[in-house]
Amino acid sequence: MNLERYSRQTQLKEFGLEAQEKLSVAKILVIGAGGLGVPALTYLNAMGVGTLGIVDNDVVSLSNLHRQVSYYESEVGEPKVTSLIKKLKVQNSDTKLVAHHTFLTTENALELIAQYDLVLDASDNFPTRYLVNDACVILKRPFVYGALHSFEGQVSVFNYQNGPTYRCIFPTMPNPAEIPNCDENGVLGVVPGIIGSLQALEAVKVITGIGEVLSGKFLLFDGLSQNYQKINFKKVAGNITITALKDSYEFNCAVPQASVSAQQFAELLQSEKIQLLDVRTTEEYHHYHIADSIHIPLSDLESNLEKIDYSKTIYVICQSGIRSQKAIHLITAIKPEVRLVNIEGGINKLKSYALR
Amino acid sequence: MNLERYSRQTQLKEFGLEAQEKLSVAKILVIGAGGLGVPALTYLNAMGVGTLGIVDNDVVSLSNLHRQVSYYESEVGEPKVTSLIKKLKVQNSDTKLVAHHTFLTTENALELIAQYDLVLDASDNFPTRYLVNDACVILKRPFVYGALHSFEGQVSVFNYQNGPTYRCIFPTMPNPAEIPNCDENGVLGVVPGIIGSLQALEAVKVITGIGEVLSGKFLLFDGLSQNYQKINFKKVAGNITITALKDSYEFNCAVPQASVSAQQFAELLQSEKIQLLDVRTTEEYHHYHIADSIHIPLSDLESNLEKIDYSKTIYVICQSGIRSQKAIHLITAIKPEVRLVNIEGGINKLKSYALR
Amino acid sequence: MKVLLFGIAKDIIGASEYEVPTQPKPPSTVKELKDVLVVLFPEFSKLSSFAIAVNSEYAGEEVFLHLNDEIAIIPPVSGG
Amino acid sequence: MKVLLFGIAKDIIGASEYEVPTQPKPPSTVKELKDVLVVLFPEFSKLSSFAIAVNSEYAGEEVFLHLNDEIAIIPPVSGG
Repeated sequence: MNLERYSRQTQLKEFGLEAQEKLSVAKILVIGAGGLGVPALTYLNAMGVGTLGIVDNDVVSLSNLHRQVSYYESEVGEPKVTSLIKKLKVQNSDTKLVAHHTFLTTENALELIAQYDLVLDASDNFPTRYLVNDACVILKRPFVYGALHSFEGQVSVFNYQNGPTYRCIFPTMPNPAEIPNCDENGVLGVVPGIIGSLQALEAVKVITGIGEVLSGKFLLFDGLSQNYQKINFKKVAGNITITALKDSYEFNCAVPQASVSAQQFAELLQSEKIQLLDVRTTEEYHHYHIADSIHIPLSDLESNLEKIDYSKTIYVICQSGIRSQKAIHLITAIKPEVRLVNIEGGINKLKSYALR
Repeated sequence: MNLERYSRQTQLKEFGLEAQEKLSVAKILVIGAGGLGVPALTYLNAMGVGTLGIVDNDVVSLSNLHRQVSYYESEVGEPKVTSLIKKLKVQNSDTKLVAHHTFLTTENALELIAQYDLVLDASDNFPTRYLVNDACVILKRPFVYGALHSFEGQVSVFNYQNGPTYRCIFPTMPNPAEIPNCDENGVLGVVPGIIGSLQALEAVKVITGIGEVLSGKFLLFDGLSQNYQKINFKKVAGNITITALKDSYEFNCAVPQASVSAQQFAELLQSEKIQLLDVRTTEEYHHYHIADSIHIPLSDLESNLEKIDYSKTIYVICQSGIRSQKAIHLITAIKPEVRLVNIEGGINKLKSYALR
Repeated sequence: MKVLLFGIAKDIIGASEYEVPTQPKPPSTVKELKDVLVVLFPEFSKLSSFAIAVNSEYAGEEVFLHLNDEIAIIPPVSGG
Repeated sequence: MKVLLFGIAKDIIGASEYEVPTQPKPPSTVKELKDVLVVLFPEFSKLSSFAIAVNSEYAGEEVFLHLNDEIAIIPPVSGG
């Protein structure tokens, strides 16, 4: 361990060489190398955590760059883990960096997590979050939770010293239709920077024993107002007696739902006459819409199902691709045999292609 | 402007293309490319701020790397501005990046700041902070303040729409002896990541008009407990009528105080018999000390001045180099003619050389 | 009776704070508050899982409410 | 009378919270509180510039104190 390198933090009375030593032998697994994972890994690496594992199987895309700040324009299309490890290595050559080029699954979760002291959940979907929780409970590993929505963030440390878990505050996974998921909802670029850094801070506190760990406390951050709320919550005994993973944690992301990219759709529009259902509000529709589309706002869909021709494929669009998925769930529930296709990213993405 | 790149934030109702457009024409000047400047610049660049100026004249040092996460080991010794701009450019080639290879001074402050819409104060010393404040008040520029101490941080937006300023909460610059300064006090590596990101968030809010700007509110962050306090404070009329800078904002950083690096001192120790004054606590002294040193804890110094031989040079040491500076100030005030030499970084740094 | 809204709850109501009607009578438990919200904002009925905090404490459905309580509605969020 | 300590004030007192003695009598103004601190912790006399907040409001020396007030001592910090 190079002492000068860490001298600005080892000189802190509450930290010292002892805490630095603990970091240097710690093994932390970060699930996800996206908006939260990038700052969390970057700071854990800089501060001297000995071993960092990264679980991710995604590639860099252009729309990641506004918040996933370690990736370069030239790396669009490259695996995130590869690209991130390159930078972490030159920043701190002492860290043992372990690439896990996979998503977390029921097959690999226990084996992967068992190799680490602590898990930092930087994933972007509910199935993974519930899987991380259950695997950490089974293996008795603390995990630092962080999650985002628009301008907001949530942080807590779960399963720390037999403390409460994710299921003690959110007992069951929400249904596909109720909450935006799968990286579909937007987020202001800097919010993951704040939340991911707060996760790195809590990870360091758990490993070194300094300060007061955010266990049994759920932090709510609102960036628009910079309001911070800390909610106290208690352990629900049944949640820490899990002994096996569930068979499946999947939901709509994995459910095969036909979709086309906005670009493919733009090309389709040129060549074919298609049935397009627009489920946005009347206001949004009047502002801009595609000619010959059927307009039924999502809120009125159930009472207007007769406006659609079920003998033909139905392309469904909204502003950003979330409500259109909900519309597809709704129609599928009533008419399971109909062919429905979601337009990814909706009008926003379509416009970005058109305006380029 | 590439719309897909920013689609995850433009799809936010409160943000939209309008806010993105405002960012793309904004000019922000960041003072300091250190712990706060690195994350602030990185996120402002990723989110699409059109023009970013960077004022810094420092080079990367090894003890920066635990918190200044954009710098690589191989770049120790390189100018920070050069090294940082390299990474910002490949992350977002659309940003106009302007290098100002200088420290902010009374000579250049007004001219530099006048070229920008907003200033982000990421400096690390009081003279610069008061200079930034006064220059921004004179030029009617809002500035986003952030500052650190150990595990703590402070954030506020000053001089926003005729609102309160830095001097409305801290009217006058503290004296040299009272507050650690000049990057001498330690900081946990991730704390600047949190505070610098919060500064970037506030800068975006000021530029785009979204949310509620942290003006007239002073945020106190304590990382050890994750406690957040927001203090309301009011404008003091006299503080916004400044029309000219003061002649000088200098203090102890600039006051010539003799010092040797720990490395130089280690070599001296080998070759010469020197008078060494150790001002640490008795506990620290017993834990580890250099043979033949005079031990007087800083708190007892005034009543034990007779233990020192004033005919010889006095080398002063403490744990990290802060208390030794205070001891030098104290002795100089009483015995102005004596030759005193500070050992930079104290025992911590000395040990890091010895143990390498 | 002021309610702070987070996540999708903020999107449903369209504001970050909401003043719960106390006429003819304010909700007396967390359960009653949930029922009021569902009546006034039917989209709440689709949320199977959200937490409620009263005065910064997680609150089950049986917890009693008072006029000056600070209530927060906290749906899970998944973004990363 | 609880005081939250930040920055160098925390270092001087050696804790992040401090219970101000209220016997024989509690300080009745911010000025009196400052005087008490200087007597108990002489290093405070060297701080020329620090802010005090009472119930999350910046408070001048003339502001009156009550036993249940939440007081914070906020020295300037300079690190970056």
